[in-house]
Amino acid sequence: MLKIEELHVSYGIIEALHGISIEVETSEIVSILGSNGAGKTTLLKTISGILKPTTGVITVDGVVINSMETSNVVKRGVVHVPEGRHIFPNLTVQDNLILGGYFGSAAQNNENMMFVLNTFPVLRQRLHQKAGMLSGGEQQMLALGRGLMGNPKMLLLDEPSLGLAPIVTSEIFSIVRKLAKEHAFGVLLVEQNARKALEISDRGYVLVNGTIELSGRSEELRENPEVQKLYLGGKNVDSHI
Amino acid sequence: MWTLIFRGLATGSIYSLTAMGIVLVLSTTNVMNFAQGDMGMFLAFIAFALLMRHVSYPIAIIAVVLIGLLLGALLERGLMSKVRKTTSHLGMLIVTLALTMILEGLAGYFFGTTPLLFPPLVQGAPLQFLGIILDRQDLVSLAIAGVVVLILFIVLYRTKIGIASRSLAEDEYAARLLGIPIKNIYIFIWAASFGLAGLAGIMVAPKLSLEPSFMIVIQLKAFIAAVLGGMNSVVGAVVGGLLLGVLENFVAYYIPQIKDSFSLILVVAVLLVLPEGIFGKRAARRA
Amino acid sequence: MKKFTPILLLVLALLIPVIFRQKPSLVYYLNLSMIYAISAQGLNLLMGIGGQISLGHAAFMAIGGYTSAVLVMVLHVPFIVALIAGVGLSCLFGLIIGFPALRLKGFYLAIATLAMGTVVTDIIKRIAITGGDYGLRNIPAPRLFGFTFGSSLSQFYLILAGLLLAIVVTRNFIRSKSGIALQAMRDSETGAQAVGINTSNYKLLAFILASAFAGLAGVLYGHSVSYLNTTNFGLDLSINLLAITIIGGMGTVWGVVLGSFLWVFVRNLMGSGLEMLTGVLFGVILLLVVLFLPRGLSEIGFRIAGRFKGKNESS
Amino acid sequence: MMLELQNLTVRFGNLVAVNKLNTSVSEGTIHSLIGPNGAGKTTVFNAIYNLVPYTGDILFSGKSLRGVPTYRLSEMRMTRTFQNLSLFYSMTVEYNIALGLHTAIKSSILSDIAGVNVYSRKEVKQRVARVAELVGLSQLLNAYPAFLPYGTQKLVELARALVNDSKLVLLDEPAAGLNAGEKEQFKEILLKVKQGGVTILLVEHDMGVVMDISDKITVMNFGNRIAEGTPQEISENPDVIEAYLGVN
Repeated sequence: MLKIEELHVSYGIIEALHGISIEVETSEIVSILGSNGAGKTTLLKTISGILKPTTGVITVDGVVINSMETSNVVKRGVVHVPEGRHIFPNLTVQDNLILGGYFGSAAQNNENMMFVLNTFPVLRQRLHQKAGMLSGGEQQMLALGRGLMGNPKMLLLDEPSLGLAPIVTSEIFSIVRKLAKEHAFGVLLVEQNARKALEISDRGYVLVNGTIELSGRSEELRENPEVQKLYLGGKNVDSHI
Repeated sequence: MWTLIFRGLATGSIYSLTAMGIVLVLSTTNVMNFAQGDMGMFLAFIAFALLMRHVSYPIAIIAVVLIGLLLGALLERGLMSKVRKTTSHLGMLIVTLALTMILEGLAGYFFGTTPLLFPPLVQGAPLQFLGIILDRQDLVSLAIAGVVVLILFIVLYRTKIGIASRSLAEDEYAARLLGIPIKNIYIFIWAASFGLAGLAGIMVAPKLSLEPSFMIVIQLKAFIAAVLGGMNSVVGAVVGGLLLGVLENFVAYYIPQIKDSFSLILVVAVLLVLPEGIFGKRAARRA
Repeated sequence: MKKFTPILLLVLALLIPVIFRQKPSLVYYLNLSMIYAISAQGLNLLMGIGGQISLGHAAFMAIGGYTSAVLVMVLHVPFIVALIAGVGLSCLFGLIIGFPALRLKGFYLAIATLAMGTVVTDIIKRIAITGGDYGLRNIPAPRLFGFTFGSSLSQFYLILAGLLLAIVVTRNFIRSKSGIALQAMRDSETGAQAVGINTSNYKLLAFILASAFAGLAGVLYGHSVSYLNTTNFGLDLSINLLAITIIGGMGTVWGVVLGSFLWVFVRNLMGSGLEMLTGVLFGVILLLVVLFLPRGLSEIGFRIAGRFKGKNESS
Repeated sequence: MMLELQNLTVRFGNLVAVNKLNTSVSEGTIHSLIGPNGAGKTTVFNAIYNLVPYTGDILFSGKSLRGVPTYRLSEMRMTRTFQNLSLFYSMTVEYNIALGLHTAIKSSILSDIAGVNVYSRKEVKQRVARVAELVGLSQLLNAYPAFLPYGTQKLVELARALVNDSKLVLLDEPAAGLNAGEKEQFKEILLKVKQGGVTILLVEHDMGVVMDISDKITVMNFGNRIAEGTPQEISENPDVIEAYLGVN
């Protein structure tokens, strides 16, 4: 469904991604692991059209999207929930959600709104409060809910566990998993919390300095000593590059 | 006493209209528009030209607002969108200063610098109501300002494009990620603020005389109103404008010696002591 | 060759009034240009080097001009004393107006300086001794060491000396420890603090220096034009000084001089009825410069000079 | 002790960004502060630099830093680098480094107006050359930092922090954005700097770098110190493993 081939992305003269190929199928959750500065966020920004690749192709259901404006990428059903949530703090929860469905018809948005509020009942109680007043976990739910308002076929999640207590992270992850399976959309999950990410995802890629270093089924990756090293920093992690 | 307050509100409503335009643009596009007043001045001259050709008042107002919307859209597409990409905040401020030079120059070239008498919106003796003296002109301008504020609020808080404008003010990156067509929103914002400027120009022109620099004072007062209101909220701008109008009237009445400098000293004090403005709120930022 | 360029320019400058002595109005405009160049040089230090903005710069010219004029006319102090007092008072107000700059940035600083500048001219207007709305007339010509600079021609040399002083000080200051510290702050305030630069002190210094130049320009203006009115030192002039600095090229010493000449001459030599279009023309040039020439018109000069140099070397 | 944090607490509204943190940095060591994003590491730096209000105390060479303005620290021989570079892009590498000596050179307003360029003095040039050699920038002194690779720019910032014979250097994510080769180089440089008697407090995400060069590591999560010890001890600590890998 989402297919990325040989993607190169540069900031000015510095290349951040050196030829990356990734696929995500419908109903599949795929995690991207890697340390800070490995290029994970760059990858997501490129998919959502914020950055333009130097070379490479990104397709969604066979349609090339890498030269599209972000608004057209969103219309194609690719929704990016950014790192740090980026909710609109001085807008109400309801207004935040409305903006998630900017392109939808009124009927469709009402339906989606019901769905989001049923999925995250906390948001219903706080519908008319300013989003900035929500707790970290609630804000993450709002960010997710806002993403869901856009009828995603493909959800790009950047660090959803950032700054959240483990129990809240678990709750959010289980909701994501359930949604992906029940509503048949793909999820590309970028996470520092490697173990958690590998628990809910089907497959994973390990990104090191802009290159895919390892990939495979999540169970395999979890057992892989390289992955352990990457996250607790054994000697010479970088030396084999 | 009540007369003072009423007059203050009438003057304040004009400050509010101009301040709203400034805040709308600043909070969404990060441009501090020093040309807001002069945009109104330019449109007031156009209104004057129309009225001289015996166009009726209501039609002239509508025409000017429409021209304002169009000019605003053109300004955004033709200039501001390009400036945004290439220059710093300082650069953008200078661009708006350049705009004031151009607008004042054009107005001066076409209409001359001799002050012109702008026909009043309504004629007739002031009304008396419960001992308050109500100037007809003031009443009309308050009413128009009230209607405009109401419309703007409905748009900003109840329509998608309005909510999207406010979201742009908070987090442009997030708005882009949601696929909101930012280009159109910018056009909407500049059009709206140019339209507001036109209305303010028409309200002010009958009170002062029409000349290329007649809106400078209002522009300054609008800045002060915006600062009082905290610079980031349109509500703050409205309240700030009204408050400033009333305060000024009281100061002019009781301590006339300092009436010219009062608001200027007030703004410096507010900037230094309460940089968030009197009603401003610190944005409820994520932890 | 390069070493002699300034000397060549200086000789040329000294000869100009002699060449144009048949046209006193031209010399008068040259004088005005130089006065605005001195003032704009201060803004250049403040904005181009210090990265601060001021929309009240013209007010300091008023402070310098009025102080000196009143001292000479009312208290009959010698011109040189009045000159020093004018510049000194201007510096003092520069210090005062500099304080908001410690807490305010960008647009907010612009509004604060705009407001303070307006208050200053407002106060000057309210003091009876300054002639209020009518302004001060018949300000005596500068008198130094027994010589009266009565004609535009003699004033030319006095103002030229002032301009040279401003240029030399600006050039020197840019290379000095303080100047470099200011440039560092402009590039990165956090970085500057990390290396131990007391950013508050340097910001104040920038404001004081800028006001000193404006004060000097104001003194020279008052005594050479012989008429002062606060309406000439309002927001309008502040914006125009800003435009001069940016059009000429912020951070470059000669660009500002170029900008001033351009402004004064275009404004005064455009035919009657077209004066208003000067504003339009300047506004458009300003827009073009901001969009395409970040170093101002002097950038064109640099490019030509660069090409010239390149040719010389290759031949 | 070079630096001591005593019950350091930083609050932003209701959020406790740093909670009663106690730790001390011994002279001549490389001490790392690690933890997941949002753990409060950079906030600790900001507290030391008096950029955020805090309770508790921070002692530098036994002296409390409470109320000491940011710009004074350089004079006291403490400097820092930034997560986002804070270089002076209008100046050459040489001047960027030389400005680290701002507090060491004296000038007066008169010498300023006379145009004395203090940074062209022989002594300054020598000190800049010495530190440039240490970090490997000798060939690039006349370059402008904007045209250098990111990793090299980070070295310029490091050189600027070192040039004034700092006793303590705070490095905020120095390895972020560096490629593998640059990281190796960076580790070597930091070890050389340490041999020169400079104490280093390091906030870093890259575990490879942290584990290889640290003498002591303090691990933070949600503002709390969850572990402290040698790299060996840390990598075996179950709390740390949970914070990083999220083991249930």
